[in-house]
Amino acid sequence: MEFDWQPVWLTLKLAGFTTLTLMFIGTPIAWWLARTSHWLKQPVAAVVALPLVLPPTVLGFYLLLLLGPQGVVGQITQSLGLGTLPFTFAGLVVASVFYSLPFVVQPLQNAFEAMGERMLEVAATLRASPWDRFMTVAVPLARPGFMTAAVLAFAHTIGEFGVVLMIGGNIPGETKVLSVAIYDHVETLEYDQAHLLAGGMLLFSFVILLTLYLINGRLNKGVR
Amino acid sequence: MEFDWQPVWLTLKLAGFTTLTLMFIGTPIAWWLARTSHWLKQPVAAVVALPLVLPPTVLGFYLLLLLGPQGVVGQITQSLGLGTLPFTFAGLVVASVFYSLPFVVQPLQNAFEAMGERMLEVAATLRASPWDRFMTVAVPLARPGFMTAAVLAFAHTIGEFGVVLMIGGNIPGETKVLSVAIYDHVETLEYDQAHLLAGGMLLFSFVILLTLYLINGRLNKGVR
Amino acid sequence: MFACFKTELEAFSLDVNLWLPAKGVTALFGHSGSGKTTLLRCIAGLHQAKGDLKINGECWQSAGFFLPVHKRPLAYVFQEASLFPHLSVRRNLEYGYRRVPEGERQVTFEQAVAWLGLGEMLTRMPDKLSGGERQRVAIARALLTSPRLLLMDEPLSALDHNSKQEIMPYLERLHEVLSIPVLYVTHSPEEVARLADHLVVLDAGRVVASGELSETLASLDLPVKLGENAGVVLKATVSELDDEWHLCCASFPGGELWLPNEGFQLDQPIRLRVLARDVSVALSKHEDQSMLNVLPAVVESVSENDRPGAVMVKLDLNAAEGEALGCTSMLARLTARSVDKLQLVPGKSAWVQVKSVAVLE
Amino acid sequence: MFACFKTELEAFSLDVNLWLPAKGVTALFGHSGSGKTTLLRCIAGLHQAKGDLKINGECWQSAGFFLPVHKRPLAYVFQEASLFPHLSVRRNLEYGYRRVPEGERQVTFEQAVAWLGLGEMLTRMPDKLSGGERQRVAIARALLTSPRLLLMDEPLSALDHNSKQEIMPYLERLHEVLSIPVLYVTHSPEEVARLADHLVVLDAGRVVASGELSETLASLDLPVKLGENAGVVLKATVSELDDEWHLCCASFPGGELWLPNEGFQLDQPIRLRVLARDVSVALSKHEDQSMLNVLPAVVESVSENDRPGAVMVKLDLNAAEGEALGCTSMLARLTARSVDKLQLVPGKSAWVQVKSVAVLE
Amino acid sequence: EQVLVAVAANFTSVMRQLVPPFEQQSGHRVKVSYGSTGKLYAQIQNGAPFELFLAADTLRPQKALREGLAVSDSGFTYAFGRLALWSAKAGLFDQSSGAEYLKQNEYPRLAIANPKTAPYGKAALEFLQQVDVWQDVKTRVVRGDSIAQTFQFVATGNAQLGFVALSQIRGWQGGQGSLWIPAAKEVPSIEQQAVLLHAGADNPAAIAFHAYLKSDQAKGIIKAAGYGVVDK
Ligand SMILES: Nc1ncnc2c1ncn2[C@@H]1O[C@H](COP(=O)(O)OP(=O)(O)OP(=O)(O)O)[C@@H](O)[C@H]1O
Ligand SMILES: Nc1ncnc2c1ncn2[C@@H]1O[C@H](COP(=O)(O)OP(=O)(O)OP(=O)(O)O)[C@@H](O)[C@H]1O
Ligand code: MOO
Ligand SMILES: [Mg+2]
Ligand SMILES: [Mg+2]
Repeated sequence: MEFDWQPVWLTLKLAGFTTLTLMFIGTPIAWWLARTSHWLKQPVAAVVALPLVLPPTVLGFYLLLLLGPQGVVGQITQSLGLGTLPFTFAGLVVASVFYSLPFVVQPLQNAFEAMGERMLEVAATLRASPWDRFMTVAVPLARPGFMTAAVLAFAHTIGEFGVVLMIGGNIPGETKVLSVAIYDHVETLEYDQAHLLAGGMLLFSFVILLTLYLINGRLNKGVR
Repeated sequence: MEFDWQPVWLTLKLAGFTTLTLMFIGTPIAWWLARTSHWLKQPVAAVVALPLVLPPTVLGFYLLLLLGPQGVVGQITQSLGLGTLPFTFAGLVVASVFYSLPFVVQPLQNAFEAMGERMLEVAATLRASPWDRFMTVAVPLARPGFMTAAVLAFAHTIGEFGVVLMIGGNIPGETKVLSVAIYDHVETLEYDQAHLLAGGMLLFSFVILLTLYLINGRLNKGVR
Repeated sequence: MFACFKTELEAFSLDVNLWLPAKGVTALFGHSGSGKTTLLRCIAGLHQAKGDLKINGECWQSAGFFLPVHKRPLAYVFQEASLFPHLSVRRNLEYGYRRVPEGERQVTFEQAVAWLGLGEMLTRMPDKLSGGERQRVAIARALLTSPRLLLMDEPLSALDHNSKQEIMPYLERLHEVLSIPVLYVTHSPEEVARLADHLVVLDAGRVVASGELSETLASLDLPVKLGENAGVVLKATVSELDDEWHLCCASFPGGELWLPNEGFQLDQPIRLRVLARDVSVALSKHEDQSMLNVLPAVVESVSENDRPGAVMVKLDLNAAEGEALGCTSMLARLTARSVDKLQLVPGKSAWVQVKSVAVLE
Repeated sequence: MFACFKTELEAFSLDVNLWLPAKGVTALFGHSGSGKTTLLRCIAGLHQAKGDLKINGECWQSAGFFLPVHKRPLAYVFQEASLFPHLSVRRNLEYGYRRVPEGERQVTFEQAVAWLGLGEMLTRMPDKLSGGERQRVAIARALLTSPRLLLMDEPLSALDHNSKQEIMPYLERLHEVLSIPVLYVTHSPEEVARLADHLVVLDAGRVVASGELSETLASLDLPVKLGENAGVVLKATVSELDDEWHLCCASFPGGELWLPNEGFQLDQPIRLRVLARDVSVALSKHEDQSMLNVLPAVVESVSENDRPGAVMVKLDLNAAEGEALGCTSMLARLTARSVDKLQLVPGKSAWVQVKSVAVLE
Repeated sequence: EQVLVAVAANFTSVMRQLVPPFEQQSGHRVKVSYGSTGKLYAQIQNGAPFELFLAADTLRPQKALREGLAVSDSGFTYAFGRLALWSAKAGLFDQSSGAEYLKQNEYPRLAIANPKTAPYGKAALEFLQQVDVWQDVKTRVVRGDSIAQTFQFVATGNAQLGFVALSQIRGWQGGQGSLWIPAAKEVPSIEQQAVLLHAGADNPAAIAFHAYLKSDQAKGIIKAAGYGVVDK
């Protein structure tokens, strides 16, 4: 049997894009949540965690409604000439981002909060603008938080399944990711293939994670 | 139509038990990971994150193999006279714990690491035994981490679906949780009921989360 | 430099209104909890208080205007360790340095490293330093931003006497090199006397004294109990060198004092400090004793001191020699019994015997 | 108390071997980075170094044995802020207090609060305190564990002079109340002289001097430059009270000194410190001057001091009155010129004029 | 007595109608566990306490019989699923123009169930190949994991049309839409079999329900829901 690499690449691409997007979206949200004392702080924090409590397929269903041609967002994307998102790779990214947001925001918010004000104040007196001190002080000090956020987001997206299945339509090469492929094998009693894929995925993920952790451990000690 | 409360209670019970169990299991693991410099540290950390990368149904499938009458663990539980875990509430808890472990370990590990040594040293010179200083210094200082861990674990268990469906078998009153119930409604095109349940669940979760966050915010400021 | 702030912190309120010289070191003195740190934070812009702030004619803060911290060309040495834990000592030092345009740099990296003796620790991480080492790095880092206002919150309190002695001259020279105002919080009267030109005393968030150092120190009713460190500061000129005995003579309106020659040049202007505890009074001039400095004076006033049995006597130096009435006074801290025995009352002539003199810069 | 440690920290190695008295305050003195904090951490058990440690006959550490930190009945005041940020001041204070069995408590909660003036801040959180306030809480918290060994790492350096003056007497009385050894790291010669009975000097991780305070201070070749603070410590007894002038007279083998009476009783034993910088020498006795204390003495030795032109003269007090040769000496720091002028050579008789005397306890 | 029945997801709503009359008549209680056929089968293999298995195909019940998980000879066909082409938008096509519309190819997305996992998907794929449309639409086909998901794709308008189960359209409360039911001889119907599992071999309730499914009353309900039944 020829091994089908497409789902593997697609999965990595999806997880990569999602993680990246999540970092860009999650960081400002987490930063705002960590620093503000606005009355909206707690409600927003609660809303961010909400996607978690819906079963993925159900979340997928609502996203389908929302992003579909009759949905609010769908109407907007259509009027912008973008078409609708479901059944596209972009749609998968949007859905995954939505679903994994809490895994990114929460650890980052904790890291930013644990940091305190002092180091940022010091940087300010050393002429660093808010953006500068965010990049050169807050981000490095919050590195364990970023690490955790990225690992959780990446791994969760790889393993994600319900939402992807629902919003992606399982189109080979476009939205058929690894998790769906394994699932298919399990459902059709092709256990051998399922074992192979799942085992490979675990091994691969283990190697990735271990490397990541080892580098991180090294960084924590060394001089930079 | 009479509203069926059973899945609601079952879900809360499952999420509660799972979160509690996770705290008891995750805390020592996170503490060990945060403090040790053993060479096994990074491999163990990677293994803890692994369940994440498998699609829930697939994970459920393997747990089923493992815990079932032919599985290694199943053989053991049977020989201990415990029967097999799948299709029981206990089985659901075990599976959920396994699946949500990284969400608990990672934030706790970060919180423990961010804390540093100093405060523990201070407590030691003030006559606090290791256990005492863990409870009176490490735990309170890691509170944001515990908070995040509990929220992620609880919410994730509520929304969890694939694993639960696989290992639980959707048996009313025993393993049919809310997420599965909503899923059933969506699958059978009973969208009204699905909307109702999903909406209720969101609202309920929002209220819970908001309350939690508000209390937490208060605690962060006030004197204890 | 003009600063005026009002702010409330739970149990504490700060309400100050200050005119400070645009040059020289101003010591900020006051009890623990009197608001020194809070005032510095307001000036730095770290604490947003209502108020006005003008430095050298530039407005940093006024009603409706607030220059953000990083745009204020100041440096701040914090009271507690404040090194970036994720950067090596070198990178800590470079942090501010790099953010200052090259043209505005007045201190080179090598200078700062040499002044504070950091050569050996450049590659180390902050958590591998001792308390004093950390503080030295923090000072160097601040200096490397070539600030136009330097705020220092007890920068030397973690240092030993020798390190202090080594660093102080650089701090002293700082405002000559950089010619900037320095606001210096300290608990050490020694540091006040040695470094400061001006003195501001805070108490419970209010300014209770503010003025030129020598005036403030000589004033008998200064509410701060300078205690052991009350004394006067004199502006003098080196008028004679005695190389055999490593001494030099410093003249000032009203007299002259011999002191150890620490490499002074003839005609060099220097500042001297004479502590009241180092001054004794005699009714005649004795030659067969070890004190080199014995000056004629007239008692100007006698006042109760901070503790019973001790008395502070203020004497005017120049009047005895019939010169124009000048301002040079001496403070002597004596026992009440001696004052009584010697009948020291205002107008009485006496000899001031000075046991030791310190040079301030 | 016996301590012997060897440990390596990257660029630094500690190698000490110490016998310390089981009572009284031992000052740990040394440059920044000389290993003072590291030594305290070894003694506390926070840093696991190879070595032996015995306190009052109890073994805390030896080859193959290591008593864990929380089982060592010691208290540690850290060099840097160390309050629990999640607990109010009251809860911080109670933390150690509650963990000590009631029967072993020697200090009450109220006492500690009163001594360190914490009454008003009990309900506040640590981040709402000023630097000095935090340090006072840390000291009180340490005292409340009624330790049998007190380790203090520059506990007073964040405090102003007045707070220091207020707290020091309590620290002084501590080893009377608790009768425990105190190991006290400080950079302040003032604190050394005032608080310490013993002195240990560290340099680059090695002990370079260790001994009784008065001996160590009087030794002319002490490698630590005590500088302005060289002097002698005398054990004396109050022999006369002069209530009119708030004075009292303290006698010791070789003479007597008048000093301010701070509420002493007749026959009370006290310790006096006379700094070399406060002593001048005359060849005859002058009555018409303000110094009360003029004592006959004989020059014992003359030695170069730390800076050119200055000389340290050691004088024996009692010999002049023909008493049994005793041990009471005085140090005088004079200019070389005066020594030459007065011809001060060993064996010469002279009058020691003491400008001020400090009482140590 | 009580019986625990594992039922293929597509049969959920019919099952809900079947249970109350049975419970009334027999006095037994029925508990139902819904899931996809593949998942239910994996669970049965691993010790699930199901007593009766209503699959969405013939493959798995037969496999259960072969592997000795079910009581031999207990397998029978309880329903025939019927495939229909459906769009949520009314007026696109009707029974007469459905085939035409499918071939005209003017829709961006066509939804079918995953042919690998769902029998309805397999049937739809075979039909598309048979009428020579497959090559043209191949790249525009989206696959629902189950027939229910496929229906959701169409119902939400994300796919313009799709092959769904006729029973779903019968049960659908939403708008009319466009419907074409291919003739039974053109498109194979999906044979759904049920077996009695060993866990229920001695349970009167299980045996009774097994029998009830074959009754005319049950057949009537099943038929009304849009399935075919075995006419004797
Ligand atoms: N964030 C805060 N919130 C409330 N009160 C505060 C806060 N920071 C300081 N205070 C209080 O304000 C007063 C002044 O504090 P500040 O730190 O300015 O004192 P300080 O003069 O610097 O004292 P120290 O010499 O001890 O450092 C203190 O009584 C302190 O308890
Ligand atoms: N964790 C560490 N790892 C490596 N080197 C260290 C570590 N801690 C301290 N050092 C080094 O050991 C030496 C002694 O440090 P220590 O903190 O004991 O000095 P100290 O005498 O307390 O100085 P200070 O008066 O400045 O507090 C210093 O040179 C310091 O840089
Ligand atoms: O009823 Mo199914 O097994 O989801 O096609
Ligand atoms: Mg302060
Ligand atoms: Mg130290």
